[in-house]
Amino acid sequence: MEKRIYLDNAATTKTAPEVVEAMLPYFTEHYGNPSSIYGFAAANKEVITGCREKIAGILGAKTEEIYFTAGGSESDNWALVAAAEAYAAKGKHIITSRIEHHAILHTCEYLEKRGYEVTYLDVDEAGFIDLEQLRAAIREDTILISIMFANNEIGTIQPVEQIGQIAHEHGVLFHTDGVQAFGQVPICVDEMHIDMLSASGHKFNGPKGIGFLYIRKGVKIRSFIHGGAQERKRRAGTENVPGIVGIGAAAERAARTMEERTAREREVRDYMISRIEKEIPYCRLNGDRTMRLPNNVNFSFRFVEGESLLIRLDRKGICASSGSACTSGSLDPSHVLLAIGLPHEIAHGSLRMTLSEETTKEDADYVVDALKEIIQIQREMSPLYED
Amino acid sequence: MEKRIYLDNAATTKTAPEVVEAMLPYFTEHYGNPSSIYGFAAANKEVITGCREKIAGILGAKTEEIYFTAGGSESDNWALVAAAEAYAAKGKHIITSRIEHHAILHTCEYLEKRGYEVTYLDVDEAGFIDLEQLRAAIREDTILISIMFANNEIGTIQPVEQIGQIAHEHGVLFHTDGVQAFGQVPICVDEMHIDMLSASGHKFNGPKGIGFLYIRKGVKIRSFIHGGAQERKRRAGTENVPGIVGIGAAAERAARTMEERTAREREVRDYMISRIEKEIPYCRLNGDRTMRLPNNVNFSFRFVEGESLLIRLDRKGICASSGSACTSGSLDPSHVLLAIGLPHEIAHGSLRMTLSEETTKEDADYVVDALKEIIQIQREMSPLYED
Amino acid sequence: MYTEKVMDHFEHPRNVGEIENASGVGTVGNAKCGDIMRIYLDIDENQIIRDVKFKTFGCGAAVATSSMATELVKGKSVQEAMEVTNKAVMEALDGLPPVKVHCSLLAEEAIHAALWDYAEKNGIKIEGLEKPKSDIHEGEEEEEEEY
Amino acid sequence: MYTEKVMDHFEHPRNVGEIENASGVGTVGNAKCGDIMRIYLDIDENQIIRDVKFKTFGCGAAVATSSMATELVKGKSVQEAMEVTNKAVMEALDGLPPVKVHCSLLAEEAIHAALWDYAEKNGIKIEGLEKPKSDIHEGEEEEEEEY
Ligand SMILES: Cc1ncc(COP(=O)(O)O)c(C=O)c1O
Ligand SMILES: Cc1ncc(COP(=O)(O)O)c(C=O)c1O
Ligand code: FES
Ligand code: FES
Repeated sequence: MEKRIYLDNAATTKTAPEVVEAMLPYFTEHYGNPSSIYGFAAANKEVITGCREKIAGILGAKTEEIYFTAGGSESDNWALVAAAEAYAAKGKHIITSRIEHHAILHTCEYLEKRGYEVTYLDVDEAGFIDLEQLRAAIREDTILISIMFANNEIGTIQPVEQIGQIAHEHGVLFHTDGVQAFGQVPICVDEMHIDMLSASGHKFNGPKGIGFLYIRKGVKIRSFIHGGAQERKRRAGTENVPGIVGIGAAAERAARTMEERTAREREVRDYMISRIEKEIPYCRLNGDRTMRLPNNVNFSFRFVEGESLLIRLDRKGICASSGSACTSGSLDPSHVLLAIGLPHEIAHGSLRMTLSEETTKEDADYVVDALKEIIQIQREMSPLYED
Repeated sequence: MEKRIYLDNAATTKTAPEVVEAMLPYFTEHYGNPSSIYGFAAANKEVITGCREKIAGILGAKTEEIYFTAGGSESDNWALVAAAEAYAAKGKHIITSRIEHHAILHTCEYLEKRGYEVTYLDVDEAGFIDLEQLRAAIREDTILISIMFANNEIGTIQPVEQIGQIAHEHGVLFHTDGVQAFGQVPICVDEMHIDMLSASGHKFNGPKGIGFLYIRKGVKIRSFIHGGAQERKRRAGTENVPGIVGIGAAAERAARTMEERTAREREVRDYMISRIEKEIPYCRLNGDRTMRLPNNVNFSFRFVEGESLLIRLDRKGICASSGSACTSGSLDPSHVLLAIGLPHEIAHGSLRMTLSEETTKEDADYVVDALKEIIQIQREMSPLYED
Repeated sequence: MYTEKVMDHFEHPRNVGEIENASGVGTVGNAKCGDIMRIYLDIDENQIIRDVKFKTFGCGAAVATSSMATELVKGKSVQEAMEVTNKAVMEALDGLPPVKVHCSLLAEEAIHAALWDYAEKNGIKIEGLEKPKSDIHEGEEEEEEEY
Repeated sequence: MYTEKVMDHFEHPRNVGEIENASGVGTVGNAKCGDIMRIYLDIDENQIIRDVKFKTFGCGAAVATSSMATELVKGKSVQEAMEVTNKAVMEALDGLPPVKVHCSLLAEEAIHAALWDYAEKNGIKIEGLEKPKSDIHEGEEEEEEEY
C-alpha cells in the first residue's frame, strides 16, 4: 500500500473494526424491525435500549434522554428548530456564536427567515466567547443558548460549565454542539447544566449516518421528523439498528480508551506544534494552547494558499484539511478563522491536522519535514512573498 | 435454528449479503469524508455519484435529481415541509389521502399548525382515491399533491400516472411516497409526471438508515437539514458512504431481479389468498385483488384480535404484522383499515403478511394451516363469536 | 415484551368459557382499543365465588389478565374479590409493559361489572362497588410526548 | 477532481518567476477567493511575446491555469494572445470542475492586465482590450441552489 498518514480525524474517522464486527449481525440475521411484536424483531428493541444506556452512562444522563438521529447535522437542526417552535410562546430570541458549525449557523439563518432573532457572540483571538457578552445578550424573550462544546477547526474548548450556569440562572435552555467533543473530553450533562447535546457517530470511530441528541427530561421540544412512534414519538423512521449498535459500541470504546488515547494524542500534537513553530517561519498557531482538543493542530502560514498546500501534502500521502471539510465546496475563507481576527489572505493559508490514536511521532516528523519543503515551494511561487 | 418464516417484508427486509459485502470496505478502508480534497477521500465522491446514477437510471431520472436522506420518513418530511415553505407565496393548500403513512399524515398535521390547509382525500373500499374528487379538490392556492404510490398495509397501488397528469394539468407539484413501491413495481418519473418521490433502503434489501428523495430539476424546494454543502447544498451532513453504497447496490439488485422475483411472489401470494378464502370462514381480503403489491396479503378475520393472533403466530415461528409495524406503539386501529370502511372491531382483527422472494409454497401451506388452528382457538375464546 | 407469567396465562388461559345461569355476568369494552371482556361468576349463598369463567376478545395482555383475574377471585368472597384490583393482577403477572396497563383495568372492570350484575339481581349492596361505565378508559392514558 | 493535465501543470508549473524590466506586468486578484496572480511579459519590437513568467498565490487550478496560460501566449503576437481566453486555457487543461471555472478567468484577466500595462507604456492600442477591473469576479458565480 502507498504511504498514508491520515490527519483529518475531525472530518471523519475510520470505523473501528470491533464496531463493524458488532454491527454485522444486524444486517442479515437480526434484521427485524424493532417495532414489531414477534420476538425475533422485538429483541432489537432491547438492543437499542442497551446502546442508549451506554451513551447515557457516559454523559451522566438517563437512558430515555438519548434520542438517535442520522448524525450531527440532524441533531443540531432538531435541537434548534424544534426548541424554537416549542418555546415560541415564551420568546423568539436565540443566542449562539460566530464560530459554530454550519449546521448551527445555517439553521439560525433559516429561523431568522421565520421571524426569530439571533444574536451571534464574538470570540477572542483564541476562539473563546466572552461570558460577560453572553450575560448581557440574554433578554426576556431569550429561549435558547447554543454554543459548541469544542470547535471543529481550531479545537478551542469553550467554558461549557460556566455557559450552562449562566443559561440556567436566567432560565434559558442550553444546547451544545458536542460533535467534536464527545469521546475526546469528559462530559457530564448535569454538572455542566447542558439541556441538549448533539453528537455524531463517525467522529469517534463509529459509523456514518448515525448520531444522537441528548434531551434533558422536561425539555419540551417536539419532533423534527414526523411519522411513526419511534424514539418515544420524537423521531420517526425505522430505527437504523446496525447504526445504533455501531454508535453504542463506538461510544463505549471511546469512553474506555479516552484517557490513554488522548494523552498520546496530546503528546504528538504538542510535539508537532513545537517543531512547526520552531522550523517554519511566518506561521501562527490558531486556537488556544491548552483548552484545545487533544488531537487538533491548526496553523496559518503566510504567503501560502490552502488548497495548493493540501494537494501537495496529498501527493506525499498526507491527508489534511484547510478549514472545515464540510465547507470545502465553498470558496469563502473559513468563518471561524475570520472570527478569530485573521485577515482574509492568512485565513486562506491555514492547515488543519487532526490526529488519531494511530498517529506516531515518526508520522509527525515526516509531516513537518514535508510541510517545510512544500511551504518553501509555494512561497517562492507567491507574488506576495518577498524574501 | 428454530423455524422462522419471515412475512413482514413491508416492515423491513433482510439486507442482502451482496449488499453488505459492497458496504464493508467503506467502514474501515475507504472511510474518508467525500468532501475532502485528498484523493483517498475524494474518490468517495465519485462512488456516491455512481450510486446516484444507478438509482436515477432505474427511475428514468437525471443523476443530480437523486438526493440521499436517512430514510423514508425523512424523505417524506423533507418533501412536504420544504416544498410547503418554498411555495408558500403561491398558496398554502396541500392535498393528500387518508391512507398515507404517518410520515406524511403527521407532517401534514404539523403543517396545519403552521397555517397550511390540508385536504385528505377519501378512498374506496379497495383503497383507491377518486380521481374526480382529486380534480375537484384542486384550488388556486394548491401547491402540492402527495399521494402514496402503494399502500404499506393493504398493498393497493394508486393510478399514479393519472394523478400526476391531473397535478400537472393544474400546475401543481406531485409528490409520491414510493417507499413500498420502489423495487416492487416499475416506476418512471417522467411518464408518471412525478416531481418528487420518497424511498427507503431497508424496504428493498438495502440497509436501514438510508433513503432518497427524487426531486425533479426545477422544483424549488429548500433544504430540510441545514449545514454543510453536501447533496448540492440541499441536505447537510457528512455523507453516509457505506449506506449510500448499500442503497445503490440494493437498488440495482432490486431492479435486476424485479421481474422474476415479483412473479414468484405474486404466485405464492395468490395461492395463499385463495387457500385462506376457501378454508377460513369470516375472512375478508383487504385491498385490491390486482392493483396490489406483489408480496402483500392482508386479511381481516372476524372475532379475532390482531395482537393475540400475532403472538400465537410468533410461537409457531411466523413473523407477521397487524396494521403497520410503525404504529404498533399505538393502540388505535389502523387508520388505513378504517378509511376503507372496516368497522372498528374488524379492523382490529387484521393480519398483514408480506412475502419475500424466499417465501415458498410450502411456507404458505404451513402458515395457512397454523392460521386455521389459531383462529379457531381465538374465536372460541371470543365473547363476540357465537358459532 | 411480556413476562413469562403473562405468556403462560396467554398460551394456557385458565377458566375460559361460559357459565350457564351465572349469578352475575359482566361485559366491558375498552373504548381505546376496542377490546371486549366478559366474566361469568357463580356465587354461592355465602357470597363465595364458587366458579368463574371468561371470554375475551383482546390483546395478549387482555387474555392474560382475564385469566389471572379469574384465578385470583376464585374461591374468594365477593368482598375479597373487590380487592383484586388491576394492580394486584399485574403484580401477579410480574408486570405489564406501560402501554398495556389499561388492559389490566379491563379485567378489574369486568369483575366489577359481573359483581354489580350479581348485586342487582340479588338486591345486595357490595361495599365500594360502583355502577360500571361502559366506556371506561376514554382519554385516560397520557400522551408520552407530554412529560 | 482535477484532470491529469491540471495536476501536471500544478506540480510542474511552467514559467514560474519574474522578468526584470518587463514590457508589461499585470496583477489581478479574485475577490471571491482572495487569490492573486501576477504575469510578466517580455514583448519585442514586433509585438511578439518573447518571454512570460508568473507568480500565483492561489489554488491548484489557479496555478495550473497560470502555467498553461503562459505556455499558450509564449511566442504569440499580442493580438494572438488576446485569443487565449479562459475557455482556451480550460480546454488545453482538459477541463476544470465547475466550482473552479472562475480561477481560469483569473489567468485570462492577468494576461489582459499585463498587455494593458504594455500598451499604456508604449502608447499602443490593442484591439478588444479593455482596462482591467481590480475585482473581476464579484457576484458572478451562480448559486447552485437556484437552478
Ligand atoms: C409507505 C411508507 N412510507 C414511509 C415509511 C417510512 O420509512 P422509514 O421507516 O424507512 O423512515 C414507510 C415504512 O415504515 C412506509 O411503508
Ligand atoms: C462541530 C460540528 N457540528 C456538526 C457537524 C455535523 O456532523 P455530521 O456531518 O455528522 O452531520 C460536524 C461535522 O462535520 C462538526 O464538526
Ligand atoms: S390492547 Fe386492548 S385490551 Fe390490551
Ligand atoms: S479558488 Fe481562488 S483561484 Fe481558484
